[in-house]
Amino acid sequence: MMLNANIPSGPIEQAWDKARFDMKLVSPANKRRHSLIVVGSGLAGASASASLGELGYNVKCFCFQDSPRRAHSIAAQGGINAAKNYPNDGDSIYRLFYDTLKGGDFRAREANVYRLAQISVKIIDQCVAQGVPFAREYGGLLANRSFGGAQVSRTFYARGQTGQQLLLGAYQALERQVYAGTVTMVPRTEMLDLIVIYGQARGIVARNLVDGELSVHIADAVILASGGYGNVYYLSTNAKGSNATAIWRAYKRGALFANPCFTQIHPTCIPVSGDYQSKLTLMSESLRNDGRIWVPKMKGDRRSPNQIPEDERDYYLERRYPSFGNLVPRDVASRNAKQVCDEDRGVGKSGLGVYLDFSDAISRLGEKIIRERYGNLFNMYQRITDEDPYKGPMRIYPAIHYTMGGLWVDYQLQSTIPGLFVLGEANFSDHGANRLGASALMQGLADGYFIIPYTVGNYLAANRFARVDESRQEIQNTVTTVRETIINCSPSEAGGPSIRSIASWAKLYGSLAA
Amino acid sequence: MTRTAQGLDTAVGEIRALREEFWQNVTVPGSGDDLNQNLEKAGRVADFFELAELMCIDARERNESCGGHFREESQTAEGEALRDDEHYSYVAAWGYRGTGEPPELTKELLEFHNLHPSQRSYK
Amino acid sequence: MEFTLKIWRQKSHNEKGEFISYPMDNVSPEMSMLECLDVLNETLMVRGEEPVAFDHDCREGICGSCGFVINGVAHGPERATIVCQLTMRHFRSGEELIIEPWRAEAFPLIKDLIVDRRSFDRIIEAGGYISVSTAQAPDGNAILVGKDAADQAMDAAVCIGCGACVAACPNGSSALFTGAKIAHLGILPQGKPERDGRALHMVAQMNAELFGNCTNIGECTGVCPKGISLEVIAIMNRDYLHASWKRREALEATIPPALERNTHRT
Amino acid sequence: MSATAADLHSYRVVGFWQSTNGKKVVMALTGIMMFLFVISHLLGNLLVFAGRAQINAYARFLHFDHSLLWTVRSTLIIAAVMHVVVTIQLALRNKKAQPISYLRKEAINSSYASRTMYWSGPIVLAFIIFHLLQFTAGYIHPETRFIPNDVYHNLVTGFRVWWVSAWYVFAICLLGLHLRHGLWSMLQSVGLAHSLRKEQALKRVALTISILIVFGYISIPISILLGFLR
Repeated sequence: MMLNANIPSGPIEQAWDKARFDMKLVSPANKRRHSLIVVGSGLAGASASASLGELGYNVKCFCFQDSPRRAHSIAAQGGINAAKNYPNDGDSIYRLFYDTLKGGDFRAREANVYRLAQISVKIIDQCVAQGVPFAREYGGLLANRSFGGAQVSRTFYARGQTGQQLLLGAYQALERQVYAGTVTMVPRTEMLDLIVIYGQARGIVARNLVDGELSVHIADAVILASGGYGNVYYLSTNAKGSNATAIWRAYKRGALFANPCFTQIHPTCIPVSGDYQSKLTLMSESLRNDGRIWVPKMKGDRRSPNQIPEDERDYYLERRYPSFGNLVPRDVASRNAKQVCDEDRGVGKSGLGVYLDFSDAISRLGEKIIRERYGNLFNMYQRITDEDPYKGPMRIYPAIHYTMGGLWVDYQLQSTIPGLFVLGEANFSDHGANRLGASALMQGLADGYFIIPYTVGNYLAANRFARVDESRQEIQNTVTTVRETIINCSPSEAGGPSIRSIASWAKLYGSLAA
Repeated sequence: MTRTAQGLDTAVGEIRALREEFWQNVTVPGSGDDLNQNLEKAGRVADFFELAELMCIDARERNESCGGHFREESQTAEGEALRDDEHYSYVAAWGYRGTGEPPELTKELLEFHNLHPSQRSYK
Repeated sequence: MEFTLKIWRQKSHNEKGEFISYPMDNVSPEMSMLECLDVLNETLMVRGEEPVAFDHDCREGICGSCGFVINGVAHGPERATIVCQLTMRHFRSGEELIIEPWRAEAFPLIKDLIVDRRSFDRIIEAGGYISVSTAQAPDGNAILVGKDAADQAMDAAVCIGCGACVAACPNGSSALFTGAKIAHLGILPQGKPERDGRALHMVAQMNAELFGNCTNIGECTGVCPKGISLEVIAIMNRDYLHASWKRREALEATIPPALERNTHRT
Repeated sequence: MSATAADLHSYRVVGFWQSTNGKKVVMALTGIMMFLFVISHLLGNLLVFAGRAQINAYARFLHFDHSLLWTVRSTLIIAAVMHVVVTIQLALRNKKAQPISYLRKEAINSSYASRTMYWSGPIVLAFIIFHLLQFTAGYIHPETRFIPNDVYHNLVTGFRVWWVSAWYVFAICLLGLHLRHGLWSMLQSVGLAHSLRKEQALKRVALTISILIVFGYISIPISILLGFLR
């Protein structure tokens, strides 16, 4: 089988313009005759639903939570990149393109990454207009900070809650379309299978999580924006509900799954404290701007950090990477943390942790400035661990955070099943083998606001859609498969209490996958 | 955070065994006709079992270190990640061939016309 | 640590509920309240009993899914803390913890500790946005926003929509939630053009739902995990008064009327 | 499960009066009117310390034009009635909005005054009716004779009865409690801008005014009981 990514020929700078020019258009009057299904309501799903609704399509958006505003995009802290070059430090679309591709270790498609960098500029404008309260300078202009090893300041942020504010912006745009009647929101409903008819994705089978009812939803195209599969490790920074069911069932219906082994480990998480622990809490990478990472030089040193004299501490990142020091990319920082812990130099009760020390920064800048910069993160750390990070170092350990792999899509974000489009973390498209900080939000919104509205139109205009009757054999077979899977889990079939709870199963394979 | 061929092979076997044990023993209290959070979880866990296997197969196949994927067999003398552009500059796209069947690999070769792949270094 | 969890159990909206006590020992002080419920659910499952249903998702205090009343206080005794980040060390060992769902007519109960908060979505739907469609936006720096305004808007925008304000209010009022969105958008220059219509609409929707009225007592801000202040309610009232005062026929004509919806599940 | 938006559009504008926010504005405005009366009534009453002639002259002054007097009186009566009507309407709505009470409920941030508005209000109302019957109409004037146009006499003899004074002091204290929350709350209901710091300051101002009013009013019966005024 040959995979055709459908990348337009010619110079990369004009690829996206060319692609858009070559696309077929759906006339305004015909748009409302087309129905679309969007699965997921995070940055990608909500922005796609809103934009498609604005264009006049009939959109049904599904989420398993009680409200689209709960999607896990909300937890992103740090910021969103855009090649605006507002600080005049030499940033450009080309530089963002270069940084993203290089940061991903050259395992992503050039054309996709270039388009992402191009669109990044418009995303900020869109979000500002929606009322996202980005941080501002005193003069009223947008503020920027640097992030994740980039040498330019191109990250826009809203305190430590950028993801929340961007998601609320998209959610508000979505609710505006719900009011206008173009989008129907279907909350507390989970997609359990994809309906494929004559090789085209034509709908989904979904389960209402409140009353358990299975329902069939037919549409002209299906858009998956259901996020990544980080919970495959059980303990991750993903939300408890984040799951891969939508993309996995689509995979089983014939969509190809690309680069599943590309997962990202985030170096600054709060370490595990016991077996009961249900998830890992991430702390923004920005902490590494002022914190110094170290472990004791001696193996098995269990003294409290303040008792370890300066010359018995190993600032291993500064030692091994003199030019980047504590700011090496996520994968390098994570791997080194694991290495020192394997050498039995880890800290904390479990020995799985390294120190992130702010004492130098506090004595240099004063506690007030540190409090201004990281106050909310320090509070969060204290709330969870009951330790005061102003007095002693924090303990951190890497944790799975993001998955670069996902369903394979072409330049139009269409999977190998015609009519099945995949957006955001659910696809594999833009980050290669490693994602730069503050790029995930950018990709989700680029896909949802600025790519899918065009590419779906092209697909709808170029194809014919026969009326589909729910009683068709393919649909009934799909529903039966779903029902059987559910029955297999029910006590009436197997009988007797489970010897292991679902969570413990999850923990078991989680430890294996790691 | 680091992977070895041998470790991945073992993991695939263990995941398969665990998945079988799961399907033989899984039971969820309550019914499927009302709100049942464990039933939701059970379905998701079942999918993760299969996905975990595919992840290991993909990691086993990609015999290089790149980005978040670090294979101990492929590292520099200083213990840094070593990419293999000659053999692995592609997207590995896996296709489903049925339960228990090994998935089918299709490659999309990556071409770089504008940037030349270089090794990352943070020394 | 040891606890007795006295939890509200109710199979569905239409069935009667009751409190059931579950003794728990070996609770680690590091556990979060939700992890404590996880552990309880594991033991219930091993016994073949149905676990306690509760909404939760991100478990880092931002998605707003989780929340219940512990010993009479929404989200428990710690200020500015949501139950997923409330660790058990804040309780005394041996204590009885009474765990109840949010109780309000506008939040019909679904099961155990889960309630339906879609009335919040409908309030946002009625006008909690700035009407800008994709690709219509001017350059980000074309609109100057003073740092004070940006900070003040952010203070209101941090609302996570958990519903604790409604649950803690003896009147079941959603004034803090609605006020937070009206304040967030109204303070920013981008939101000014629609300020009147937004206030009229969102207030109308809030009143069409089964929420009570605000008596300005401040229980809501006391339990708000994000510390949103009563000021947002004053802003809502001012905007509403202003819009009602200058409401002319032309304005009325441009404003689509408020939705009145069946607030119970359909 | 979620019905489509279209079939649920049923057009009904919730007007100013129907909205809870509008009613709160009515409550605040009528509250302000009554508050102004409370202040002016206090200032007038304090003339009792200036002597019999002064306060009686003041009383005559108030009666110089009956139509004006009744305009003011009816405005106040309407204000009081509206204040009570919106309170009852809102209270009924609140009961519906929060029909199931918690097994255990703690108040963590609200003042005692704010939680007792539903009690302090009706008691003060009952007191006002009694007070009007005693000092304005003269229907109830225990133990002595009511002399129209001799306010000083009526006051002094009225408050010499210990339980009249006690009831008065008690009701005035409740009025103070009511105003302590009401004064701040009316600013909030009409949307006066404030930051958290200003909120604290406004609450302190409300408390100070309430205390001054309480002391001002109860100084009269206490002075009478202690024999300073006779």
